[in-house]
Amino acid sequence: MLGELLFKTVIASIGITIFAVIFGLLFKGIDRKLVARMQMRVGPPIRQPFLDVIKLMSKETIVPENAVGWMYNLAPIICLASSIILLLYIPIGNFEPLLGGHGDIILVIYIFLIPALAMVAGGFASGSPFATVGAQREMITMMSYEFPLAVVIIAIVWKLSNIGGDIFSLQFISSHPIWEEVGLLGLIGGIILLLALVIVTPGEVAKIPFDVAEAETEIAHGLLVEYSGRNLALFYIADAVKMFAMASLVVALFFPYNLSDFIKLDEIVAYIADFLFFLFKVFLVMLFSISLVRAGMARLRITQVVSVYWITITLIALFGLVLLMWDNQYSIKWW
Amino acid sequence: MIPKAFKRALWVFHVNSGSCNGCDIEIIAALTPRYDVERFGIRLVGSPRHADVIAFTGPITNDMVDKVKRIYEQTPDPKVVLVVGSCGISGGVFHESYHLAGPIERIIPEAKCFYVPGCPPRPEAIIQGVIKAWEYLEEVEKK
Amino acid sequence: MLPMLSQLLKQMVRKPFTNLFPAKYAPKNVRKYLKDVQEGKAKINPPVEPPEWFRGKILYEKEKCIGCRSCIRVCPAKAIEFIEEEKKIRIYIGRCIFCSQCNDVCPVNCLHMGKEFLLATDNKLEENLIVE
Amino acid sequence: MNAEEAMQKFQQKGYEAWISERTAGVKNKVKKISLWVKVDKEKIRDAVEYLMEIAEEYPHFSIISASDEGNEIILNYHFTLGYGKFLEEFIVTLKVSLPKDDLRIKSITNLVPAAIFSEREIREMVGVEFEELPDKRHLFLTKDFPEGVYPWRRDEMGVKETNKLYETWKEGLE
Amino acid sequence: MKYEVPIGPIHPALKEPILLKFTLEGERIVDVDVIASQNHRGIEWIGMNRNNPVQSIYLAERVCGICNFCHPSCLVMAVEEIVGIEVPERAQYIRVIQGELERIHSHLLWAGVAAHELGFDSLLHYVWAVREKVMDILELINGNRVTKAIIMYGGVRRDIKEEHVPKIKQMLNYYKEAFGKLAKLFLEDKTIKMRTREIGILKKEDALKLATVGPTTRASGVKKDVRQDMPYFAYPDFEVKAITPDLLTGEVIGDTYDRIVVRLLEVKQSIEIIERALDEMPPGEILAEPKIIKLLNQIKKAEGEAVGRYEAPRGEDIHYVKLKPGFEYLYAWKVRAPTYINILSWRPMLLDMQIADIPIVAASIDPCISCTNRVIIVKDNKEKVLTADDLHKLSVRKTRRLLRC
Amino acid sequence: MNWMQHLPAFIIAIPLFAAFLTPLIDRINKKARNAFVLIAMAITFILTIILFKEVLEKDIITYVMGAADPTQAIPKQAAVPIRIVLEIDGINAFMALISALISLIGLIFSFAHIEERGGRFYTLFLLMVVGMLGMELTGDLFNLFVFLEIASIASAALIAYEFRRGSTTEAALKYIIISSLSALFVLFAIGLLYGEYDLLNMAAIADAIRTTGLSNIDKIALILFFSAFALKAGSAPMHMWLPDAYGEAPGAISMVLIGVTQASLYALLRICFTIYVDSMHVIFPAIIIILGLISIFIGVTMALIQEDVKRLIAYAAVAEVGYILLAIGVGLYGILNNEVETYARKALQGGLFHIFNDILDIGLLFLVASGIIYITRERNLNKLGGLAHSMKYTSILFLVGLAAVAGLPPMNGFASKIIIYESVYKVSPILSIVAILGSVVMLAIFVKIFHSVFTGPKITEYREVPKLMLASMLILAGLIIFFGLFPDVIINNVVNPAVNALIENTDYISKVMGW
Ligand code: SF4
Ligand code: SF4
Ligand code: SF4
Ligand code: SF4
Ligand code: SF4
Ligand code: SF4
Ligand code: SF4
Ligand code: SF4
Repeated sequence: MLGELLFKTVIASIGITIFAVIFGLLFKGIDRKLVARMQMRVGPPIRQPFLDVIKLMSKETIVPENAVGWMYNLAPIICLASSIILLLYIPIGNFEPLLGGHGDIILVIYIFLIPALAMVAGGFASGSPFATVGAQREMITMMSYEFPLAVVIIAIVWKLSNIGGDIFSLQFISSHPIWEEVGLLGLIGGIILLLALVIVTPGEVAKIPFDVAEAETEIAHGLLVEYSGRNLALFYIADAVKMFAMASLVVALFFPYNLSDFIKLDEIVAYIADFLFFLFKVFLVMLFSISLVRAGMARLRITQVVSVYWITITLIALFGLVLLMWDNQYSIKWW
Repeated sequence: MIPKAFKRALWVFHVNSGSCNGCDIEIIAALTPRYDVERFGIRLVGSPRHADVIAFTGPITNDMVDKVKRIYEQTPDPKVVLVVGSCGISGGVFHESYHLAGPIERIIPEAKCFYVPGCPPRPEAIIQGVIKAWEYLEEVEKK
Repeated sequence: MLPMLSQLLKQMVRKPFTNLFPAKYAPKNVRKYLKDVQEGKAKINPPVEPPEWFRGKILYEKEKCIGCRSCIRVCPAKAIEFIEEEKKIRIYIGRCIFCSQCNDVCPVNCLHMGKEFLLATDNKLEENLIVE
Repeated sequence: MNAEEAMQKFQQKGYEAWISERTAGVKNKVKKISLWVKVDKEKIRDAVEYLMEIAEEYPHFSIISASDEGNEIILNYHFTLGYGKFLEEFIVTLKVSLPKDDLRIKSITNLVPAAIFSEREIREMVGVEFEELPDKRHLFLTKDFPEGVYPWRRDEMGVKETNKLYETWKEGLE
Repeated sequence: MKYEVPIGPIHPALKEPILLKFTLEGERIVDVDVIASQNHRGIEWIGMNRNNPVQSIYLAERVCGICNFCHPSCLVMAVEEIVGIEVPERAQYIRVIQGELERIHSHLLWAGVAAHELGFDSLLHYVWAVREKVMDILELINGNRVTKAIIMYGGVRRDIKEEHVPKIKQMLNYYKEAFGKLAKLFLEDKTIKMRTREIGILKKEDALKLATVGPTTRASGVKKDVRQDMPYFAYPDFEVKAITPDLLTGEVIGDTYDRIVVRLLEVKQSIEIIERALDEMPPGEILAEPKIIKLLNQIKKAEGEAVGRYEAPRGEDIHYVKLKPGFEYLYAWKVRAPTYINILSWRPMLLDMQIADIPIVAASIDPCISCTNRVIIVKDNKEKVLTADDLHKLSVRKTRRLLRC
Repeated sequence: MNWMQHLPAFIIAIPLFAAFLTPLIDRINKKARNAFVLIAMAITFILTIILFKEVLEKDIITYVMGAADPTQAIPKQAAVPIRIVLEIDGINAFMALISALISLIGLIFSFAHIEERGGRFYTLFLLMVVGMLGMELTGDLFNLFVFLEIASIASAALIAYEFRRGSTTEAALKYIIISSLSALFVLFAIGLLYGEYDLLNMAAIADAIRTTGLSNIDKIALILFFSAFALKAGSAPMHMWLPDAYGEAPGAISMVLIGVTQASLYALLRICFTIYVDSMHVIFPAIIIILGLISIFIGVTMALIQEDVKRLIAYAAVAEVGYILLAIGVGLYGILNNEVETYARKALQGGLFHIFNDILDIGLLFLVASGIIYITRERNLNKLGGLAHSMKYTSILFLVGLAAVAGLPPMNGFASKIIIYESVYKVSPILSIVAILGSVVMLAIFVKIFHSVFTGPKITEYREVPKLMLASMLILAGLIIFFGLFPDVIINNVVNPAVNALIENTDYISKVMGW
């Protein structure tokens, strides 16, 4: 049994790594292409992120002499590994999450912190003032978006706890879409929560307007300023994977519907169709909450990031939560 | 060993080593929609550590010597240098000034340089400079 | 509030503004591509057309030159060298700043600004960059 | 107040002052007026103060220029007065002559803070010592620029050798 | 933690070659210092010791590559005043058109760079795509997209031909349309407003005291514009009015946003000036003395001094020129670019702002460090020996840091 | 097995005798002394394990000191227990296990640096252990008071151990005053109850209250107990003494002190869950929850501004206590509302598991901090820096502690906090949100410390901490990761019995009363 388990884990981790890297980079390519087209440019080919990674891998990897070597080199690995682990928990299409299970929703929130933390550690370890400013900014940003994120997740869970079951698992949440459990007030609440989550997304994946930690024009890529070669490539992939994972999480929380729920399909066809449909949903989420936002806004100052998240978005999310809570009392069915 | 993908993902760090800004604005122009060098995987980056190409504009003034050397050192191998504009190649209109420290290959003799004459060169000429670099990289690739 | 967003969505479906010089993406094998172009097998997208008065690489009609050195006197970059033996001049394009002042001053009109501007090279003294 | 009046005022104060003019415009011909005032080096602060007194708005400081005249160095303090209205502006230049053997003058930065760059530049370029100048670092020249070399001087303290580095570019890298 | 962030040193050209050293505490700026030796190329020295006046035109052109018409114009005006050269009327009009084309290109360039500093790359791309139109026109009439090489003592070197006029007109129409969109994108965007309103304020008194020029000073409410106060070329015919932000917003705050407003309005003003100039341009000669060698000899004989002034896109340019008979070069030459004097205003603007504001505030005076102002890491000397004293300082710094952030 | 009967007595007796023998052996040989102390402590620890197993198998154990049949709580001639009675059910076995474990590790750590005047140190150390274990094992209120006093005095002396630094004496003084104050409260409360029921045995009192109902005197006693133990447990807003004490105590004592405070926490649990539970008003769990939230808030915010490493960790400990209180409060609330299965059991699971984790995580951080202080002779964060260059293992261990305290997977802190988040939201979603946020902020704080202590340019060359120190930290780190990876093992085997004991409080009473 143990042997089998081990075997399964190894295969699964290799599989998920390949899956994560390929789809992460693919979606990053799509994101870049989209943004380029929005800016009236041709943009790089969609496979560009792969080329970038191959190139970075072949470059010299410099460890600056002020850096704490082991930590400096470890950070990118942890960052990538934890980003990949994320995908083990998130349901993809019709496939059940490989590791999922009880409590994974909270686990996912925390695992999302780890890549950011690894970057912070790497930034601190590089011993450059810009990296330090970047790392401090990253910490602050992290603390800021975590609040509304926690509100959103707890609100959903709280709502679902009415129906009972293993509510703290993503699998459960995605098989009981929140929209089906709410009345009119709750519907509005749900939309508000979705909105909050959409705004948390660019922060979570460190994109404009919340990319203060890497702000190129201000602090020359901040955290990453000293990284080069293989280490930079790992961060690069991790960023792509994280973006994919975050978009998948939004899909799992709010748009878990599968094609096969609506159309009768053969088993295999259903799996494929659901998977493609899932990719499409991820694409849509990315288009609206990452690509469009990052192309259409200016970068905020760190203080503005904090106030946007702690005040504006948190209030919005809390309002959504309150609506969900009222929903129980003044239930008006909306379907 | 340089993989084939290398040349299609060149990241550029731009250093103004005393230029008049003429060349610099043309470099930026090359990034913007009309020319869009991101098509070729070229990006302008903010840290020499990320760069594959260092684009110098302008003659090297006395004060920039150290910085130019340091930036070159900080850039991981393999790397090439792109000198944009006549004044970077030969001093152009500023030659003979007491505050210049000489063309780039005097300061970093080991650098592999590509030159784009013009004052300033058109963005297309800068792209052509990149094409020259590709050809060179392909040659190195073979070996 | 965020006027750029609608603008972006509009632009997304529009044709890009880019002039695809020399090709849409970086060719896999540049040297093969360039060879193909020479042999007519592939096409290069031309650069934006230079206008009539474009100041590109200098054209020199050596026979007409009378060796008066006026051009040397006004050249701000000292890009012109006098060849004592021939009483002619030599222009280093790597030094020239394309001001065309030498064209204006030449009494016999033997200097003209050409239209060639794709002059990049890895050898700043290559033949193409010296006009005699 | 126009340039004429300003000239008279300065003359009353005992300064030597004169006006030069230049026309501009095609259909609408206008005059560009420059007022030149000679000032003793001890009186530079008085003159600037006086300028401030007679100007309606804060006089706009432009720059200090210098020329090496052999035995002396002439500093020109360029100001403009009367800006903000069509055609009412004129240039005021205070000319100060400093003998080469005593290149010292009072700083005007306490009156005109904007002059600090200019004074630092003149200090490094021609070697004039500004008394009470708060910041005496080099402005444009590198920190290790040789002492006693002043690029704008035309005497033996100027830069005599031209830089030959760029003459050798043709020979390649040797 | 107090630490120094160098910005630059890759600065720009001209008179204002710059390395900025910001002393920061946490994210707050507590001190600003300017070190300007990076870009010093000894331009005045070359003009005074190596170049004849004709060569110096091209040298002056490269004081700054962005607005490469203003410095030569300034020099040319000063020399013309000394020598007494009368410029043909058509040349005066062409000079005005060139100057205003340059203003459009420069302001658009600035707008793009400012957007980039805010991390708003889509706007950079949009603005620069729009800017290509004026670049095409500049290339069409000058032969190069950037350097114009157009002005000469006594006139201009190339005429604006009949066939160019419709193309220029078409460009003007294009910009009239684009202007509305640009104004909307810049002035109504919430994020841009958040990043620029009340940021980098320069009060009117400071603007006057620090002798700032150009849009920087106008945005603070000082109605100062050489084209209005002491017009040159054919400008007296156009009766230019200095632009202040209250024309659009009704109030003057003097912040970064106001500087955006001023520049945008100036683009519109430039379009109007070019339109009138094209219509009213008289026919005739374009150069008083086409024989350059003769001209050089004429200048060599002249004696006198003069100050040339020009309202460049970034503010007033001043050249002081002195000629002496028998002297092949300019006897004395002093170039003052607008940024030279505007840089002083960074200090009041930036104190107590945050790191994030440095790029946009620094860029707001349009110093041409614009895109070059990415921050470069200049590492301390490698072998830094820490003494006990240093350690003390280190700890004091860290204390402050911990207390703050 | 006969000696097994006397197991509970041995657990207290062995360290007590060792404490008195240590000074003697110390005279002879330092090494022998160390070995002796270690062996005594190890035996104690093993005994607690056995005791725990026993409790699992046999349910509640009672032991009457000096009685003919030590397992019979109520002597034949009396209706109520009167002698010194040790009563062990799941919860106190659990606490004893933790205390013994932590003391053992702390001891190993201490060997690395306590040499001089060690005899005195180890005697006090063992006395403190005795006090702590006694508090946790006794079933008699007055004994509880006595052991509380022993533990307090021994701890105070240990806090002042490095008396050459003046601040330690001040901290010890503060500690002793606070302790006496709370002891006074406890004594007063005991007096009240004794006066009313003529009883000292907890089970008996519980039984009495249950039958007679809650009188006003009971209420006052409850309030007194509550304040006293909350004070000793370091819950905000009565936490002020804690950073001083933890911060100034030498080396591992800071860590063992957590055990002492948790013994008070245990007392609080016993009072609430066993004695008063049936007649308690819901206001009490509400107060506990609120105290928990305040502790989290104060712990986190005060930690933010500390400059002294150990004080900072001490504030983090306050926040951790907050989590425990939060969970316990919710658990109690659930029991009172008959919601045991829906969330109260879960909350208690989380809370008790967190007691264990708290001591491991914060303990590890304290050990790392003490190690650093030992090496660098510097405790000010602002003066430290760049240690990761030379102290690689220490910095890795710190990272483990950091991740654990911040509740990052795969550390144990995550395993217990997630249970807390998952249960407390039932009472109000806000509780979960605040709890999650608290950990994130804690994370930020510790990352900042990590940066200021370990990264940055190398200031001075240091050596690694001594091997024994590393060993003790490694044990903790190993446990942390083990608990994090296999939380179910611990919850099922160790935590659940304790939870059951809290929920099924009648078992305790009935067994002791011999029904
Ligand atoms: S080559 Fe010409 S345009 Fe380019 S930087 Fe040099 S002087 Fe300026
Ligand atoms: S174009 Fe100008 S720089 Fe070139 S050779 Fe002629 S005069 Fe010299
Ligand atoms: S000016 Fe014309 S004729 Fe005279 S040397 Fe030059 S090229 Fe020859
Ligand atoms: S103009 Fe001034 S800054 Fe520029 S090169 Fe000349 S002296 Fe240096
Ligand atoms: S705007 Fe000013 S700085 Fe720029 S080129 Fe013109 S004169 Fe020079
Ligand atoms: S101010 Fe800026 S743009 Fe103008 S010349 Fe100087 S560097 Fe160039
Ligand atoms: S290209 Fe660079 S140097 Fe030139 S104007 Fe733009 S930012 Fe400045
Ligand atoms: S901010 Fe970006 S685009 Fe601008 S100069 Fe720096 S690297 Fe280039």
